Amino acid sequence: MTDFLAPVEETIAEAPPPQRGGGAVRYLLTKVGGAIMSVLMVVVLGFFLFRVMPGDPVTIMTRGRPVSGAQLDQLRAEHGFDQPILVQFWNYLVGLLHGDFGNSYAFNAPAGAIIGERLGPTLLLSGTAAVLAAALGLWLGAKTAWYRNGPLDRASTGVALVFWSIPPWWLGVVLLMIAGGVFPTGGMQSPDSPTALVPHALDVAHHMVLPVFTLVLAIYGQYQLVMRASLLEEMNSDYLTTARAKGLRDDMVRRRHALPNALLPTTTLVFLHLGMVVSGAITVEAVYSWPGLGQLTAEALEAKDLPLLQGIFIVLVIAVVIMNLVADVLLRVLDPRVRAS
Amino acid sequence: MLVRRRLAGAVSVIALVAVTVPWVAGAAQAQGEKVLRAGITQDLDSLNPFITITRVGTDLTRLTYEYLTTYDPKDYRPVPGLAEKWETSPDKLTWTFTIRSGAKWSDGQPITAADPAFTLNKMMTDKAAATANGNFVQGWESVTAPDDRTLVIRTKQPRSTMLALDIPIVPKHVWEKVTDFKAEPPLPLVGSGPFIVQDYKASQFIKLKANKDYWRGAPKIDALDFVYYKNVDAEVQALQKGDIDLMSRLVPAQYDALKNDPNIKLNTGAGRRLNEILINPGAASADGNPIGNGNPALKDVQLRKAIALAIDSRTLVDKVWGGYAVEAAGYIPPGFAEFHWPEKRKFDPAEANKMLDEAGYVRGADGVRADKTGKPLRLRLLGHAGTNLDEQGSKYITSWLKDIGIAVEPQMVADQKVNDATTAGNFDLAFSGWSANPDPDYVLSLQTCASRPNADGKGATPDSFLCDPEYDALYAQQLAETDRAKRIEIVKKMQQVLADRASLVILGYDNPLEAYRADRWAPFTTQPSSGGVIMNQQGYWGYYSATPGRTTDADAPAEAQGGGGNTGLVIGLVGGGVVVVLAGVLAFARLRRRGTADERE
Amino acid sequence: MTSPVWARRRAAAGRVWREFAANRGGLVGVVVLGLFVLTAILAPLLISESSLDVTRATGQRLESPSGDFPLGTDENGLSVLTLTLWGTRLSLVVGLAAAVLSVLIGTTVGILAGHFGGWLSAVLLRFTDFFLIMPSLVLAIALSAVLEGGAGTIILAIGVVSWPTSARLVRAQTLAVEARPYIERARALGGGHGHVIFKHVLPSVLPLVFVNTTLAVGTAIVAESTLRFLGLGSTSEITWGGLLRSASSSGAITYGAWWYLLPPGIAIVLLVLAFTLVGRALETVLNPKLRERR
Amino acid sequence: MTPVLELRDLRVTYAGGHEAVRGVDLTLRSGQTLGLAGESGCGKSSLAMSVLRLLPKDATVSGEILLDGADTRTMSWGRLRAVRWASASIVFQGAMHALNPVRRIGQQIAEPILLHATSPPDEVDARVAELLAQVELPPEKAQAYPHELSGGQKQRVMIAMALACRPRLVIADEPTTALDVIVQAQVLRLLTRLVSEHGIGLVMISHDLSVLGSVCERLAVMYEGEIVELGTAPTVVHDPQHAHTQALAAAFPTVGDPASRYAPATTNPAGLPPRVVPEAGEPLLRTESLRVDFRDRGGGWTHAVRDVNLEVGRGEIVALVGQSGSGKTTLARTVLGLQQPTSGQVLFEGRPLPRGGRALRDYRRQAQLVLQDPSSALNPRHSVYEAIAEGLRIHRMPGDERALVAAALEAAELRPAQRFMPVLPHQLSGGQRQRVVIAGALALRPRLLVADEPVASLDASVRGEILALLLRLRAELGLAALVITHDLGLAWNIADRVAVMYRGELVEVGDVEQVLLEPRHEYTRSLLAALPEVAAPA
Repeated sequence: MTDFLAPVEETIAEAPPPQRGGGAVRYLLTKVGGAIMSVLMVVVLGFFLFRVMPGDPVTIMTRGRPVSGAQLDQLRAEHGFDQPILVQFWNYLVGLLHGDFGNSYAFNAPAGAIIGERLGPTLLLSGTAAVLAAALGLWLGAKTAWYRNGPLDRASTGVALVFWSIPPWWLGVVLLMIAGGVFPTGGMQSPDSPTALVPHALDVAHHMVLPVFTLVLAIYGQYQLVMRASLLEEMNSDYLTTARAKGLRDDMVRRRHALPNALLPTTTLVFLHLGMVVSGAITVEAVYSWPGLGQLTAEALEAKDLPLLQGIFIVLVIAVVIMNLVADVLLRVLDPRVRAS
Repeated sequence: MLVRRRLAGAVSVIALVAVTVPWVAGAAQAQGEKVLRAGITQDLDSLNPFITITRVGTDLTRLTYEYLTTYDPKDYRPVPGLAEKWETSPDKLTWTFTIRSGAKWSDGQPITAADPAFTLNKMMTDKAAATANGNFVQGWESVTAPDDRTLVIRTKQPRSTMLALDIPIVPKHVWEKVTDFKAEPPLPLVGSGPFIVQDYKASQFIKLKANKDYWRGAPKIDALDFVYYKNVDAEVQALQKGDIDLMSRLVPAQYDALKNDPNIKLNTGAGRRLNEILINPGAASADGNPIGNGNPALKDVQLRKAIALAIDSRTLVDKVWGGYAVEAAGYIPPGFAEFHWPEKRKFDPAEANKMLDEAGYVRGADGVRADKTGKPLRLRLLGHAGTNLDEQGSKYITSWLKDIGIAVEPQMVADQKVNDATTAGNFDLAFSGWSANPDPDYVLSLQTCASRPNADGKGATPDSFLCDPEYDALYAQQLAETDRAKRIEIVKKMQQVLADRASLVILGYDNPLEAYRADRWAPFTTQPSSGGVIMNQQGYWGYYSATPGRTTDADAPAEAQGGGGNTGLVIGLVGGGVVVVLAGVLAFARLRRRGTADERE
Repeated sequence: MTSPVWARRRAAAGRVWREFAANRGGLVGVVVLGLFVLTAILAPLLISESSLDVTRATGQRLESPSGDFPLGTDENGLSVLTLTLWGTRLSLVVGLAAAVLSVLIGTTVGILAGHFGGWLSAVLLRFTDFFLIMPSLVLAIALSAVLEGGAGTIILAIGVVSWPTSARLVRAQTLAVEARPYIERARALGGGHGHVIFKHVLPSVLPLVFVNTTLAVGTAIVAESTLRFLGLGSTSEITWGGLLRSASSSGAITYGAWWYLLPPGIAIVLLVLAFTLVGRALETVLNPKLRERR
Repeated sequence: MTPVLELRDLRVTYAGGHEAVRGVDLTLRSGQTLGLAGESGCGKSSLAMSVLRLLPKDATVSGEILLDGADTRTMSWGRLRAVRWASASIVFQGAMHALNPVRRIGQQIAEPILLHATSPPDEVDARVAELLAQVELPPEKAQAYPHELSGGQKQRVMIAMALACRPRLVIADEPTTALDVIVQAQVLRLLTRLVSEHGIGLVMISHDLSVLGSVCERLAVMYEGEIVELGTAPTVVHDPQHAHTQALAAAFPTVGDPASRYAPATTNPAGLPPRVVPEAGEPLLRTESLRVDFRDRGGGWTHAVRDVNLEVGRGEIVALVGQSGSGKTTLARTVLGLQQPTSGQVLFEGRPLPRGGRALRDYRRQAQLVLQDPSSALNPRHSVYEAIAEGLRIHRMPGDERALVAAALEAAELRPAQRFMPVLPHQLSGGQRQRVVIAGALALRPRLLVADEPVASLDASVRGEILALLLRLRAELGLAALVITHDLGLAWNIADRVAVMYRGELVEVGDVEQVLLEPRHEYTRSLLAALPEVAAPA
């Protein structure tokens, strides 16, 4: 009889014992596989989508220049436009496999190199803005949820909603109008920026003030609202009652129990969003002449610079995909429940 | 608490940076270097003089490389550059240039006739080297340098453009080692012009250093920086703040707003860009086959002329360009006064109506005339979405043409779509425009039969699809005419013919609007001397003339405009709002905290 | 049969309204929204065509506010107030149409992916994920370059680009509903896919869809203004985004013409805020999980 | 000696004016155990939470709550925090949610120890291990996260945590609800042992009188916020005085008591139907070597149902018993065609079950499902009328829809039918909802009802009514039923035959009397042994 009493819990436990090692690898492989698939689809879509766009790249390339028909034909042959589209696609794929995005039409350089050059400033701008916005948003979100429906909540949530409703570029333009006299209005550094590290960093920081401020205001609201919602969700949880019953102080209950749980979905969202911030900064980069990918995208679209457009498209998607992966892995590291499933 | 402290830390770091940095940045400038900083908006495609075709790129090659001849700052006449003098053989096929002696490359090597001979021969033999300026050497027989000071060019036909060769001459000793003429050259460049490109950061800045050995004499400043601004308003603010010294491409409202700034000197000149409406006269490919879907009624020159008569350039100049443009006349813009045909285009809707009545276009019940096949005259008007002239101008044109019984449907589409449609002849009316050069050859060639595309609508840059024997004959004549005065006469005649064929309607010529820091710089040399520009010249005169000092501005318009001054109001409004909101939040937070600090669950 | 059902529906609507009205933010949102809709409807009565025609403009370029022009004039001498009021029409239409299009696609994909498992769901999910990671702005710009210019294109571009979020939301809700025992009961009663989807899933997803649409309108209006700023669409269409673009391209910033730059922007913020407030209030009313919390 | 806990005229009122607790007086001395019984909503949880002032903000508490003589109601927050857990701790209902999902078990147990400094910091780990050992868990479990534990293990952790600061009082709020019979027995045994070993005062709350009776010395029965009966456990269970206590006591029959055989507790005037002997002959439903396998997330296979041969005769009620995870719900779903078998087949009236299409739909008219939780088995947006008409519409049943719905409601004893038709599910009580579900099934005039735990989520007093209804329907309509349950008392109440399922297999099938009174399989015996027992009155 005891035969059945003792082992029964172990054998028919509701939660099967987690398999740690194998599960993690499989999980990661699935995620990476999905990501690779998405990138492949983007490669295909990017190639054909931009080719459907109007405009003959060769005429755009030579617009306003005295060129003869023969010259145009030669350019066309040089860029391979005279070949069937599938051949062009094949060549493009072969190039990509060798890490070659092709040569930009508008800039006399490999598309990959140009994108690489612009990636740094974009990461600097959107990274700084995202970190600041996340810090501000999470902090305010936690505050407002804890004191929900209080005056702080009402005021701060209201402000967040207002900023969330503002088109970022308009905010940028208005800020430019207000504070353009105090801070640099464009670029990432002065042309005579000091070469020593610290003064140079200060110069760059000075140039970053307005664009970062704009981006932070544009995105922190969302973080705040999500953090508030997820903390409110956690605050209904029974384990908080347990924690209070144990005699924990209010702020300890919040810090030790409610916040870590509420942070899980929010952190994931922040990372998921981070990939988007890069492409979302296009307009802010345009307002503040920031030499980043966003501006490059606008220029490439204008010039119908196919290799550049395809390259940017892939890079932006890879940025999002990587951030998604990071978010997945992070959630797995932070949340033991995800680890088990 | 911890989070709050950290946040406070971040805020104070930002504040610190914001406060300290202006001095840090200022320190660099205070080292005594005299630098002219010019704002630019267009990106640079390449620093390779054989490749670059953008405005910025060609400006840089003009600054870095002296050409054989250049254009006079006063009136665009060809004047000596590397070539100090030249002569033509009686058959006008052989040109002999004498190369200046004593001029040196920026690396100290002497400049000899071997350099232009190398450059020009390279362009005739290497396809890559012909990318940007290959059209200049087309139809040439040979280029030789019999000695260090003599350059001989033989052409197959007489050419009137031999003194307008916009070809950067590169140092042979540097470029003869180059195998790939498409590659970017290493920095700093080796050049012969007044400023040499030293450093370049895409979309950020281009730095040039003054060439102390420049043969005309060293520039009066040490360096010239071009700084990128994608946003012109940000650029204007940078000018007002003193981050840059010089800028162009202002829009009228900005120009007006700057009138109030005592530190800023404004400059405008006669337009060098022609803006037109193309009227599809029955587009055809180069071999004469009709292409496109233009309205066949427009083949009637009377109808086209009536349309031209119904468009009021004066109003467009006043309303769309805010007065900063020149009223429509000849095809060559007034900025190039020599070739400009100054007879103003007429605006006379009554006359247009009369012409149409006489030509048999009968008005229908809805006021729209019928064409000769009885169909109502409905025309598409293609414009560039987002371009102010096209967007606003189309509204005026629609209403003017309505007055003469023609229904117009404006279609504003992406630039590239306009290009595609106009190249393939798929339009009735379309906005178009060209920036002209001191030598009118290129813009004139756009209206010849030869500029029409091949059968599939590709392979050329057609403009209005005019194919007129008289015009083409005149075109060939001016190309072969080396006597400048005679050539001018022919070009003016051609403009008359163009006006008469009415395959295009000139709308006007927008003026370049520029501004610079009057408190730091003496007046710049403009090209042409009266009503000319500082930036975007056909030459380097503006930058070369930069002299630190002060522009005493006796004739500065002192009238207070409605603009500028309101910035304060905005700052007050918006800033005030922000402060109130922040204060409110803080106050609430404090109140709340004090009230519930202890007994809180 | 019908009368008690209708009575019940009326009662339910009344309950929703009472709970909604208890939310002050939502109430403010509804009032603001109402004002905007009223403006949009009445605009043709208040404003004559000619006051929008640049060829008949009476003012000077960028006149500051005065008695004739309470909010000054634009670069063509037209009244900014008139333009802003008139812009309500198209801005509202573009926002609504784009949001409806986006939510429509999203709901269809979401329900299909949630209800049917297997390969259909896998394919739809991959498709959704794919669209989710696309740089939407770049995609929208490319799309609007391919299609004809104009508001229709912008609606299409926003709608086609922004549906994946609602698809995921609807799918999650569909899965939640399908996990309920009453679905099992419906299937045990003999109900097929159509029965389960239309009698059970769709009705319980609809409130969410409604809330989502309300919130999506705000996003769509902001997206519209961004596309306009990047030069898409025609300036002959008067929308707030278009006005802001004209303002920034005509040098209003340097001119200090706040009367041109601020009103359309503030209108966007107010309208988006109104939609957001209404959406959030509806969410608390229609989503029982949130209702308990507040 | 001061009592550990003394309640004097305790009242709890919620913001809406609802009085959850209305003047309760209780005294508990050190080492005493008290059971607090009552149905949902009787105020027993509010009472428990009020002791440590853990009620939501909108609750007002009056009276005195003396914990070791000090009134927690008037303590400062600081003093209260010191008292919490150190003097009195709580074992919460639903250990699943009462543990923080992202912190390790060990940390959560150690937290109050560190906070109240009841053990020196360097001995905390040892203390945690000791506590785990006390609840019969290996010390490695300190590294585990809550989701890695089974329900019973989590409840053990909760108990270990409750003992962490050596409190003088433990309040256990439904500590075994949602646990299986066998696990419940284990946890109860553990609790009883620890309380007596450490001399702790215990207040245990449950809706199940027999559970309380098996652990506690005294029982208090709560009804509508008041204590209606208080006495020693055997007296209250075996000789209840108050009507409500009687209903509670009757709801959980003693297996083997002939008085409750075919006689669930009911106050329905219709009374109990006469006994019916099921028809012999070809069974209505038969499964042949039925197997159902599922693929795990890990890639392996779970054999939910293995080689099951089960018969349900015409008009017969068969109880399928087993603990959760034994595969009984999967079996039910397969019988209804909601789940495809891996191998074997289901025969209805001798014909294999159709796999899809019209034929399956027609089959589903004949076999109907009644689910465990009636509140979620009804679409909250559909009125009673719509819920019942749903099946009629799917099968396009001939006849007047309204009349058919009315008839089904009458059959499920929802009278008058007209009054219930426009009502929405949430306006009904749990029992009424279950009747609506049954009515919805009856409307299609089925031959077989498959009822999955039909009364598990219902209050004790309603339980008997629903079971009586099933018996009456069998008698009046000849309806056969397959009732899935973990509750042996239910089988004793209504079933003709019982089938015991263990790990996907039927280990014992036979007549109720035979299986429950003379179990042959060891598993059946352990199930019976796990039933809580209350000592006979002295």
